[in-house]
Amino acid sequence: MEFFFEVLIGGLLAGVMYALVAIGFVLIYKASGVFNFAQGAMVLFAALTFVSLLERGVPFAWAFLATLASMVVLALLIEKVVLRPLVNRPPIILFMATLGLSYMIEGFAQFLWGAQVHGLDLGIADEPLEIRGMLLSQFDLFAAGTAAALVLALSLLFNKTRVGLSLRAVADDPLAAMAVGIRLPRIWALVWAVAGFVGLVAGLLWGARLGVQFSLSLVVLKALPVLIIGGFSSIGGAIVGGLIIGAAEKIAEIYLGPIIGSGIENWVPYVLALLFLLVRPAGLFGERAIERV
Amino acid sequence: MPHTLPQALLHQAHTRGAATALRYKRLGIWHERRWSELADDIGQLAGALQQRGVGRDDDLLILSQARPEALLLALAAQWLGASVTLLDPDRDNRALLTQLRPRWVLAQDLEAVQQVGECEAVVYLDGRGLNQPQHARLIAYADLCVGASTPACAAHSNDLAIVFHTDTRVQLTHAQLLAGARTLIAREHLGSDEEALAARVFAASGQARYLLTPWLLAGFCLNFPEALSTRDTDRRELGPTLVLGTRESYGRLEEWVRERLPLPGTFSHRVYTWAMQPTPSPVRRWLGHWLVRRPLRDVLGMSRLRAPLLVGPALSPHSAAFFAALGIRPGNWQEPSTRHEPVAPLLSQTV
Amino acid sequence: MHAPTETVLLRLDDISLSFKGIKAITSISFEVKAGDICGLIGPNGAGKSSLLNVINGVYQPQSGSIRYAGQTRRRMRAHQAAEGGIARTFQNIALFKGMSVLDNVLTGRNLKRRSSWLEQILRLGRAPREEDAHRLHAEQVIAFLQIHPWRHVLVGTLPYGLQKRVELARALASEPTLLLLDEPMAGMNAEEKAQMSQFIRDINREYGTTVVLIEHDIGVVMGLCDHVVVLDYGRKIGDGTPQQVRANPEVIAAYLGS
Amino acid sequence: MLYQEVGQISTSYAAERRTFRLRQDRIALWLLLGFAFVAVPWLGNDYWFSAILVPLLVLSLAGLGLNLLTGYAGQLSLGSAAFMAVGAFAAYNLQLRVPGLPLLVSFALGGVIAALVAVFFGLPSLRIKGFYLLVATLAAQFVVEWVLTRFSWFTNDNASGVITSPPLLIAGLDFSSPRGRYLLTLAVVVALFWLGKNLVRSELGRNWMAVRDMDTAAAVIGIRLLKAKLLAFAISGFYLGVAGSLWAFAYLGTVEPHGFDLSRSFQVLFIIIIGGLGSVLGNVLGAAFIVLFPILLGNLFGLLPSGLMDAGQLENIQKMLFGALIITFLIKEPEGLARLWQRFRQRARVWPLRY
Repeated sequence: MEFFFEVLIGGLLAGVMYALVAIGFVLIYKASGVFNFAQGAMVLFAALTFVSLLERGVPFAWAFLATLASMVVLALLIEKVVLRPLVNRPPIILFMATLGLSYMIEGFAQFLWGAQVHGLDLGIADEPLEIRGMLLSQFDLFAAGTAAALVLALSLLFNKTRVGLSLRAVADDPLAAMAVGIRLPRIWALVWAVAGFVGLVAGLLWGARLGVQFSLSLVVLKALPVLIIGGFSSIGGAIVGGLIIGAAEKIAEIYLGPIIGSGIENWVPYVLALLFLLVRPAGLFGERAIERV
Repeated sequence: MPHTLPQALLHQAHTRGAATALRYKRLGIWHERRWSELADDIGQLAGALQQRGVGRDDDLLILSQARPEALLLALAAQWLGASVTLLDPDRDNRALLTQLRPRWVLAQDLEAVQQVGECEAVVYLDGRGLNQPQHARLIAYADLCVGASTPACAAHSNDLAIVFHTDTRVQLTHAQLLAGARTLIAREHLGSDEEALAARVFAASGQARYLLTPWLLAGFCLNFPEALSTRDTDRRELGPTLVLGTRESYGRLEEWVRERLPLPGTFSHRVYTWAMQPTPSPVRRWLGHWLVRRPLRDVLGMSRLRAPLLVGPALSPHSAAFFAALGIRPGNWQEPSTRHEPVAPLLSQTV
Repeated sequence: MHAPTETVLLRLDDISLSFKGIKAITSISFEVKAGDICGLIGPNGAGKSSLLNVINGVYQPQSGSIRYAGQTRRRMRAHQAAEGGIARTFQNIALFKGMSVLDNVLTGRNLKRRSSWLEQILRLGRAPREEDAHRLHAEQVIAFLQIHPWRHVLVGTLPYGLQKRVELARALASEPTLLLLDEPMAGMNAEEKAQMSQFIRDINREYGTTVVLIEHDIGVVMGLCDHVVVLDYGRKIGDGTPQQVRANPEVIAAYLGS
Repeated sequence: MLYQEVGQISTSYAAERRTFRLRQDRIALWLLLGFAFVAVPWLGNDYWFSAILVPLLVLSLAGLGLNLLTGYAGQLSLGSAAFMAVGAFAAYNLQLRVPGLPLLVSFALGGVIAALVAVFFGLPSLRIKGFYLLVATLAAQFVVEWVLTRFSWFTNDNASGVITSPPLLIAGLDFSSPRGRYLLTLAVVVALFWLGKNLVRSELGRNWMAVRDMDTAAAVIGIRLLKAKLLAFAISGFYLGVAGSLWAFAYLGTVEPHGFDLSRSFQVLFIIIIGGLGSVLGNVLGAAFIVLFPILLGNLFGLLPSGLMDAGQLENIQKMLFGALIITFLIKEPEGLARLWQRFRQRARVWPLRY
């Protein structure tokens, strides 16, 4: 039993990491209805930039700020070059555009900083910590803490600031929002920038976990099932989804792995997500629209 | 040597019964009738008309656009020695009709039927809206000739064949029509291999004189477009060798082209004007022909056009110049058009 | 299609429909006689479209029953409706934008299709003959509604009025027994309206098709319909011949008056 | 423009319906086929056959497979590579375990098995749409890849988990030479394209487009959504499966499950974006683009002084340009190369007029 809980909590903590990536998705989906496949590429870009700056002797804080700045620039570029020309196109087109985008960003990141693997040390000792006889990774706890802080910050941004207000307006009804004089492009740029920031945080944590390398951009594939379970449009959902996926994945790995073989963590989340879909076609928290004809 | 229109028809049925006489586009595809079939149909229709009391010295009034059925029924009436009066269904003929008091009428649709007053029998083509309240005098074209047998052809060469009420009353006998047609055929060298397009108001005397009668005499193929609104696309599909138009219809066609021309200032517009100008240089003529004039004739459906005919007043200088540049010089019926080779590059300028 | 033997083709019994607790239709009952043209009128949001959606199974009512062509059902399923000969046009045109006029009309024939898709792609067996037959029928409908000049044009590129006609053609191609028209003349000028109502009358006469239509132009409705049903806030407030309805004080108060 | 349309009339629906109504188009098609089947085998060299033409053909077939599902039936999918893999491994095992089974038959059966798998993963498509469906197909991608690597039975317990092409013998003829592989691929692809063209012009094709354009209306006129969608998955799966077999046997010769990973799915998706959604010809154009573009780029950089640009960088630049191209296409010409061709053709038909 002890062991089960250990696995479970380990999974939940890992799930937080998924949630981090998923949140970036949700932000953009809420604000611009874009299913942003490039989120993973943004994570990679952020982490790679940050690490390379560190390696070139830039102090941590400055590197962080510089990276953040670059993410904002990236966001502005995307809004101008990609989103604006594609406004009111069918979602599938926008999705495909983000596919292209992710190619561009990945290519660019590696073109700039090279393709070799970088280690990233955030200075958190990763020896397991014993709590009530359960061994938990300090790093995971730290990650969870960061994630919690991030979510708190975001919810403040959304619920307490004017920007947040207009953002929710846009999310609810873009046309109405425009009618009351909210400038969509600015909101989009902002949201992408925030998503970039989330990506940066996720990038640092993931980078510290796996080393900063191309495969980072694949975390996007982990985030998809999370979104399905949580629903595309709910941050809370993203977190819950992340936790569920993380836990399920770990448990499957430990208890199912020995029976049917290793490497199942790649698809277990998807199968899980599918099962969810068949029960709730719009995810746990996503709201379902009535079809008007 | 036929003396009446029905005779001409029978002659064609006899000599080239298997050749295509009539082609009309309906429900999206072209339907064809051979001369022999045509003769049988018309014979039957004549029988049907006879059953309903049509005889010599009678008159069948036709209120219809140029449609094969109208043409067939007209010939059927003439077969019996009766004459045919053609009215334009798009005009308001009420006054005229009250004065004419026709006994037998072919009406294309409900509107036309409503124009007609009391009479022996009205044959209609498009039954829409006519099915429910059945008048005894109303007969659908489709069930006109059930069980009708072909009577002997009773037309004489100086019987009245067609009557028009365009501005003045115009009467034409079989003999007159055939005589006119013969000169036309001779001057235009019309053969049995022509493809003629009948895209005009039926009730125009020119149509009967210079298209329908020559058709019966020379035995070429007469084509009807699906509708007046689609005659341009249909013409392109068909590629007639013989067309009959008025100043207006040629003008309309030129207008149709003008509004679709490349916008001034563009390269293609420069190419177009360059190619359309008459020029002595054979090279330039050749280039212009292949780059612009030939394709343009094709788009107009005129790349096979050999005998463009014009009835009524001459073309406006504008359209005349335009068609001349394409090697198309519509011959007015007083002095028939100069003959044109299909599209031999150099000729198309020199003629 | 000829009207079935029983004179009442469609009967709605006490139909109620609500979305997330919001009532759209409250216990509505009425009959449509075979061969009639029946008009549904009422202010916006009176539940007219919802009612059509219930009749052809796009929406499922919470209570009540539908009797159609001698069969009583708790609810109608979309494909049941289609197979039962109910065709439909929509308020905001629901054509297949990526297809030509002809193809749109041909989709209306899909229920009459017998040959399997394998026969079709291999062009074997009955498939080609069947394709011809359906093409012929589609062409007849196209000719009937006079849209032949646009046969091969993408519907997306046609003007609004024509699109409405194409949608009607698609519905007609399925040889319907009951034709549901949701504002067939919305946004048309007087001339187009006259033409469209002529088409509807002709369809009703020529094919004996029963028609239920929603229309705001009272003049048109009174001229066209044998029978009018008036809705207001999801309730039925009037039902009868145009004259009766025009006389009905409640109707005048609720609708015609305003 | 240079050819005359005049006088080409249809007197029957069959004639009016034919795929290439204009005589000139039919002639051009036959010339093209003649060129591909007769001239190319003599002109081309081994490099062209095995490095350009064969992959081009196979990818256009895969593109058609996905286009049927996404471009015509409107069902988004990222599982293409998985279905290709199923086809390839099924065909391999059929050849291996069913002695004397003709090669083409095992290709076809491989396609059928891929179709079944596709239908299984397409089942959710009734309840879920758009991006949610994407996840279902991604699941296919990962599950299939895992199963094929996990159970060595599929690779006949090959130590390095790869499958190797059986001898390409058809009716005693050996097609193993580059030229032979090209001809084999060409024949299969042409046949399947012909069927595909018929398909999209048939009732089923119309129903698919109806479902794509407006599914409520489609249901209202009596189209069975589930049947239409599942058939789309099945037929798309079949095409992809056959493409997979060709990819494994006619192109690579040896392939491991990871040869059919997610990036392959993306590749196929890009083919149909660039080529044109809802077009048959577009798949060939798109595939040609995808195959030729990197080669072109490679040669271009080959001109640069050596050492200035290493292979890795070249790859990165390729990626960037590719992404950029995708976006440009989506912005400028969402209907892809096929649309450009159509527009040119239309313009040529009415030249010198504008419309």
